[in-house]
Amino acid sequence: MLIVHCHVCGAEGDETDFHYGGQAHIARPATRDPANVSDAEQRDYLFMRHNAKGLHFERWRCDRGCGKWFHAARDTVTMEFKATYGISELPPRALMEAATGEWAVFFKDRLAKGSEA
Amino acid sequence: MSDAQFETALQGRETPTGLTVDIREMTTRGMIDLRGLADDTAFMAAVKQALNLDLPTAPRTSAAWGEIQALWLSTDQWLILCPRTKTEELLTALRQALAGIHSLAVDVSDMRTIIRLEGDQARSLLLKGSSLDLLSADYEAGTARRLRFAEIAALLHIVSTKPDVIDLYVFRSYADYAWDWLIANGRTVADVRQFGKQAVPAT
Amino acid sequence: MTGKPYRLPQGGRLIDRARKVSFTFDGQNMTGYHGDTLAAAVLANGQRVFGRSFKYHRPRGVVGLGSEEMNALVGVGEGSRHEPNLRATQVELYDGLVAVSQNRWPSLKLDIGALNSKISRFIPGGFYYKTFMWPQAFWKHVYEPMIRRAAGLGKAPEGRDPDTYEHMHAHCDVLVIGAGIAGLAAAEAAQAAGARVIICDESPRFGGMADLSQGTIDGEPQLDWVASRAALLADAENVHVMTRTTAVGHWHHNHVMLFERVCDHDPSLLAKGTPRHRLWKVRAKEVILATGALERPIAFANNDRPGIMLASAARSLVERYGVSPGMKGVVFTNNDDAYLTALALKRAGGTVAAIIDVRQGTDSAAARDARNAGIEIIPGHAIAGTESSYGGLGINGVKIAPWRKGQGRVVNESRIVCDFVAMSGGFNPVVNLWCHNGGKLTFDSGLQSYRPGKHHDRIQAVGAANGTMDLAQALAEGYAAGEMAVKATSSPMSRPKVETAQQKPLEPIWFSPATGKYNEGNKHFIDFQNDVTAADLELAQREGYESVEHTKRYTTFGMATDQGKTSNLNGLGVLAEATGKTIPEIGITTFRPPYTPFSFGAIAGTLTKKLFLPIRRTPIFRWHQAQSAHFEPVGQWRRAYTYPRAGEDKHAAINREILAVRHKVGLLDASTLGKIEIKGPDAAEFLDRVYTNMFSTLKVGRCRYGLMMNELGFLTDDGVTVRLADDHFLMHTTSGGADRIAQWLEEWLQTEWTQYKVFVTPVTEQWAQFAIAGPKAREVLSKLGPDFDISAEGFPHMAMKEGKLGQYPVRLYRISFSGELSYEVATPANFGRGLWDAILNAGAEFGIEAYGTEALHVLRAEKGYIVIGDETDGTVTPFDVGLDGLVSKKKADFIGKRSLEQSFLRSAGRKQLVGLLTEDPKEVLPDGAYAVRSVKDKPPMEMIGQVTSTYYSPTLDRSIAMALIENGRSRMGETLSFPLEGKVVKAKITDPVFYDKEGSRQNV
Amino acid sequence: MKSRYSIFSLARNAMNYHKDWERAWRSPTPKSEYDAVIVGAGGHGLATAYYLAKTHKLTNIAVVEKGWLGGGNTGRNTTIIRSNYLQDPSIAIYELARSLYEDLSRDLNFNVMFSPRGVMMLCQTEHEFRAFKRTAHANRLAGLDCRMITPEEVKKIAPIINDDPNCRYPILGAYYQPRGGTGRHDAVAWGYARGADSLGVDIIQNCEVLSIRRDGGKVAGLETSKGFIKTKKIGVVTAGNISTVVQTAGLRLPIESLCLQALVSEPIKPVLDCVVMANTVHGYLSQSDKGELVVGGGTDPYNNYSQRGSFPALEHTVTALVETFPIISRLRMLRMWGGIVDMTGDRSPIIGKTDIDGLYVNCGWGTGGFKSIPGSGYVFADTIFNDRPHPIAEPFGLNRFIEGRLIDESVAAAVAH
Repeated sequence: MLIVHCHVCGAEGDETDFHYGGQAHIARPATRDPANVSDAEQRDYLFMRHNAKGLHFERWRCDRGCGKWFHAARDTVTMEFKATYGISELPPRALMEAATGEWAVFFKDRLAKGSEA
Repeated sequence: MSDAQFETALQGRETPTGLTVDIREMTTRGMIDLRGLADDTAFMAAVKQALNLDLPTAPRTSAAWGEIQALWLSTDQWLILCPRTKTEELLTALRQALAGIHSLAVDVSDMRTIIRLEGDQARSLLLKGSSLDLLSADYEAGTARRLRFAEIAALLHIVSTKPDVIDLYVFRSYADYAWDWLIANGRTVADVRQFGKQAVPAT
Repeated sequence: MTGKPYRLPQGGRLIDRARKVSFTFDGQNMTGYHGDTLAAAVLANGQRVFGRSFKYHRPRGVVGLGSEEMNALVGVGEGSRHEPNLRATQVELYDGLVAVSQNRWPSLKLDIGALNSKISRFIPGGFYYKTFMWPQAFWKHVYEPMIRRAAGLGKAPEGRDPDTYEHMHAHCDVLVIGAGIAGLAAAEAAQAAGARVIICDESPRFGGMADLSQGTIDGEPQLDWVASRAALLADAENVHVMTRTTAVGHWHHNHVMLFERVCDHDPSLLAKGTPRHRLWKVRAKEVILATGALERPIAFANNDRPGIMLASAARSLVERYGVSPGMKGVVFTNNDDAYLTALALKRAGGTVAAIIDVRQGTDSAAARDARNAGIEIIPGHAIAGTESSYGGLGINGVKIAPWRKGQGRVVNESRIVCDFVAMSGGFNPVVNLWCHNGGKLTFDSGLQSYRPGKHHDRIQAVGAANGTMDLAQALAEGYAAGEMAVKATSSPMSRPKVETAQQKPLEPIWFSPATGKYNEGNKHFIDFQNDVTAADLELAQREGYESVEHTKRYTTFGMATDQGKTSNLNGLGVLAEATGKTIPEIGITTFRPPYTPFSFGAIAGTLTKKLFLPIRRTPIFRWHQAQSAHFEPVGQWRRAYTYPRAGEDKHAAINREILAVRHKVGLLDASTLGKIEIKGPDAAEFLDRVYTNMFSTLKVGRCRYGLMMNELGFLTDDGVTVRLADDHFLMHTTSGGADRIAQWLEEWLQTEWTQYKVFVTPVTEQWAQFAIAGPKAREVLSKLGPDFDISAEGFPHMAMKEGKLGQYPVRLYRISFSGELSYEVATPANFGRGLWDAILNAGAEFGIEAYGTEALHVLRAEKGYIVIGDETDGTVTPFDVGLDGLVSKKKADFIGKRSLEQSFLRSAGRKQLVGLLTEDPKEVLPDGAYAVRSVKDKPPMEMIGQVTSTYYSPTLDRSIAMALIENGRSRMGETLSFPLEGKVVKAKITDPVFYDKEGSRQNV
Repeated sequence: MKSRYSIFSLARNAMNYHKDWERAWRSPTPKSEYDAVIVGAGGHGLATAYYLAKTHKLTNIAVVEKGWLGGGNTGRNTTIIRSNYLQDPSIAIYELARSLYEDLSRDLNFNVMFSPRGVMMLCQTEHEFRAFKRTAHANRLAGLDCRMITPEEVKKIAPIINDDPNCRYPILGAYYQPRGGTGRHDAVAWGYARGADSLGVDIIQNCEVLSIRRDGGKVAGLETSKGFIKTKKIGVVTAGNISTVVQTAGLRLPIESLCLQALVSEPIKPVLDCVVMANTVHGYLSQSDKGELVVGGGTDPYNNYSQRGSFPALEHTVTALVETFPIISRLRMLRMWGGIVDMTGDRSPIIGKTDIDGLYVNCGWGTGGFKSIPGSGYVFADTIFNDRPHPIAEPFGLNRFIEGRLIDESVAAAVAH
């Protein structure tokens, strides 16, 4: 049983006090430009997931606490949480740099720009 | 037509005996669910004007002014407690004060059932169904937090300590379940005290 | 079969000879003493055989000391309190205990299954993969039932469990697992620093092996030091001490389960209602493993016979229980520790024929002590085999031969007469918990065993568990770990002074050959319980099952109830020798929880029977119960399904309820409907995003039915939403969707449309809500005394008002799910029952009747209204159910809109919602029946759609059904065939609205 | 061809104390080039190789495996075999697999202990009852031998079941597939391995794929820990770790890896002679030939490559089973473990071609992997050999995620009202 730390209210508790929300940083194409979403973009949004072995970026909700969503960086092999961060934020720079595989590709541009999630 | 008939969730349930703690249903409390933004000064000021108290902004804390209390539920949500008879009046005052301010105040007096646990063993009993570190210093008088309790969602409010008086809020539909759970787990034969002086183990 | 009594005239530290205890073993009355284990007491009564082995049914006796015991498994208790497969070495004796041996028929002495032993040559490891294949049907009907009957150890208990179990959560700074010397030192250091400490031990006592070991602490026997630490810890405010408590598993983030056996040693506690077992769910900031080490058996020919046991177990029998393992024994060892057993036996007046030590030379301190005690030492030798007595029920001698590492067989052997063997092949640190959550191991050549290496959790191992066998070092390690765990900043505690003897290094022995080719007829057991021999392991290697995991699974070595505690390393040693590899090169199988088996009852705790899962009750629940309603579960809710009256079956009741609504008036408890308050300047725009249809155009005080999809474009929920004010809405959801939809709305607001100023507050349970439906509904309401206008003009269809009905505060919605004139009335939940009764009273003169969910469903089906979850199943779009009109074409975006453009969701040939009328109006199609393109003599037949709802309509006095049929809407009037078992039902496709197509009845 | 296993060969070998048994499979060093390479020597991979060799006579092929064969989910499941699914494509592939299982021991000359002792899926709510009735109609018309049974029949087949009509979830009936059952999971991998090996397939264990080498739009071979292997056809069948493997070829898959846990009790004498699945409360129970009760439940919710689950998921399952089978409260849990399951967006597998020529994937079996092994291997071999999807594999192609042509078996669980 994981111990999860809520980024918003600071509550710490068992994973069962939280709700796992899947991969982080998935942009919804229809929000940006509903009239011009390609089939491939929609498929990627609905189904394609970074399935990182190791450092992974994901969403959690403080289910039995403040009810707020937040982001977390977790190792999917050791289960260690490396950081939590706001639901509208990018991870700490050091973690973006430490990311591998698809996540490294994903963060490459963002590291260059330092832009918002 | 005669007065409206009032029936709480646990009305008519047996009073349990042989428990390590006293439990009873609290039926005279009114509750208002209040939403607003803690960093909206207009909102905080309006609430202060209506309730005469500063809403607590530190997580899991509560504040009280006279018979009105405010429990922190989230960064933008509080549970206001008051005598049930004053709920409507208070709600009207709140809504008036909050007119034009982004907020939502709803009477939720009947949504939850409150079970009060009293006695030294209250925390031990709750620990049979909650993974919170209830014996730590974090859980002092005034602490309020939501939790997963047994198989249900609940809200815990530590009213006072030594001896412990703890209010457990559960959604009304789960009241019977929570009551049954407390009876099953609170039996004196299942009394467990964590830490403190204990019998010396055999060697 | 009871032989000579083995109880020594004196001695036995743990037994109270003044307190005799009566018990039975396989029906024989026996006596023991308070403080005995079942193993000790049965042996004291002269009974050596405890059970039969798993495969060959060989007679087996006690081998071990505690939870590592693999042979002496017994069933304890009777009937519903029978518990199989308990280790006799762990069962504490109590008056009236009933124990039975296992895996034998008809009796322990005469066991038919032992025939397997006679044919053992033909059934080596993995033999069943090579046979039993012909004829095919024989596997199921002949071979497998035979195998199943033979396998399986003990018998299951009967009936329901009369006892209770419970859980307890605990948090601590330091959890110390094991209360031997190292564990106690760690706990003392941590408690001295003020940390919250939990220390637990599997046995009923603290001290571990302190009473069986040599060396002193501060000049006193180790046990005195243990007693003083136990007292100190028990007295400390910041320490929780537990005995009879096994740490069964270590999970992510130092989550540790402790299994406490509360009543097993004293069942009289059960009668008082004490929980039998308690599961502690401990969250520790630091874990310190002080779990000690387990002794290894040695693989020599027929090393499984009763009377052959671990040296530490033999020592324990003598010193703790005053029981001799036999009349005359030999000690067989590769290390110094077993010498203590010889000395203990000698001290107790027993006869030690010899110490057989595989090591050369007799120059050690241990050897000197033995010689001084008059015990013969035979160095450089090993046991090559045993001589059985009583047909394998015991031994009457051992054969010994000079030991030379790596020799294939022995030629010259001599014989020593004895009736028991105390063996020691060295010690394995108990690293199970270290590995449960991914800790790495490192091989220690001194120990010839694995000990803890790296771990990503905050966990340390100390003492023997860490491979530290020296007393002084173990103690020092314990203190240091305790201090490190709490990051004690003050100067370290003063360490007690320890005196121990110097130990001579052990010499590994994994396999002791016999005369002749070792595997020709002789069995060198590695895994005693699963009857896996050294020959089996080598066979697996020869056949290509080279990975240690393959060997394990092919031979089942390490897979018995002891999970390889005593066999694992010996197996690796044998494999290493057989393949010429090192033990680390062989690899190691994964340790999984639990450390030792623990009860399912403890895992369930109090969550059984009515506490298993909560039942949600509406404010009217007790009334429904009083009416003997049939209930149906909807999520966790229990809803009234129908209310049969005396002499009425369910169908008659449902029909009566439906007709009451159609012709008079009915009352439904709809309190379970989800209710969510949504408020804020962007509330209307938000709802436009959430629903497929438009809500920003809804007028204040009016209701609108809305449809929701998920992002895949499939329907997930529906309901009526009311506009309470310009910026304020009240959304109704399905009962099952209430919590899910509220969370979902929050998610969109928090994570996607963060710019929206909207608050969402679920209020489902604040309200009791009822439908009052039927032509007389308005008259009933009127009688209740509304303080507002309820006339047809003043309160039209899809309007909403707040006010009072008599003394009851209400929200009243004029909405209909039955097609009749209908209202839904909501009142605060605590007034619910009062208002319910008031409505029934007021409606009595109009013939009001309560109706349940089934009547509700028939009523809506007559009107062709869909139910999410019946007409939809997570693959159905709004177009499929003909609700195109509710999918806005004006809105640029709403949830699911884009997915509706996916080719398959727009493709021709999708299933569409239609009505069905069977040719025979009395014939009700079954739920879920499929229509086929053409009927064939036998399957397969091509299916073109399925029934989603099907009822007998009392209103129309005929059956009706709704179905999703391929291109259904373009096939109106077509007759479809539904092949059922034994017949084909034909039905005509129609419009799904069966009753009052114009909708005139609800608009009166 | 290897010498055959039989009661006679067993007796013959016993005479020489089993010294002369042949290896079940060789331990070859990889050749520099193969006609096709299968990545992953689990049940699916080995079955694919076996059918490529046996049915399509393609024998210059290899199976590469980073660990030991059968060491992934093939050896970590609850061994249930059934085909009573709802959707047509699922019925087709699982029934193909089940029917191949029936004759698999003789086909492979290796006893995989397929035991058609029956699988019953309990109906514990009205909604579940209706949903299974629909499945029953669909399965009957598809030609499956399945039926609804009454609570009395349930009790007769599984006498230890809690038949208290007043319990939390009373048994309303069950959906029963008499020809479903269990198999010996390891034996399936070993049997296919031995079968493939004897047809000439190289099974190369302890050989990790480091990357898939591409030559433009085609595959060129595999970089492995044992060197480069040239090949024009690669079938990736690696369950939990598939994302990592195909990513090296620049391919993304709609897959997430989760932990699915299972456990066994201590062995007891026979008490249950069928497989019972209780979907409402998430617990599956059967009894192995050794006497252990084998228990499965749901997955832990979050991505997990550790093969170690959390306690609550199991606690939930065990609690449900204690309620459903009251005798087990006094039995003990012997061992629990986790496997990494690869879950797709619709919880159905992916079998087929990819955008890269010569790269084929077979994955996403989630919790349905073991029961599908023979069918999956059969159609995947056909797909690879013919470079086009086998008709049964076709609905499981990757394009379904673009078209919205999902195969969602969880639909029966959609609850509302």
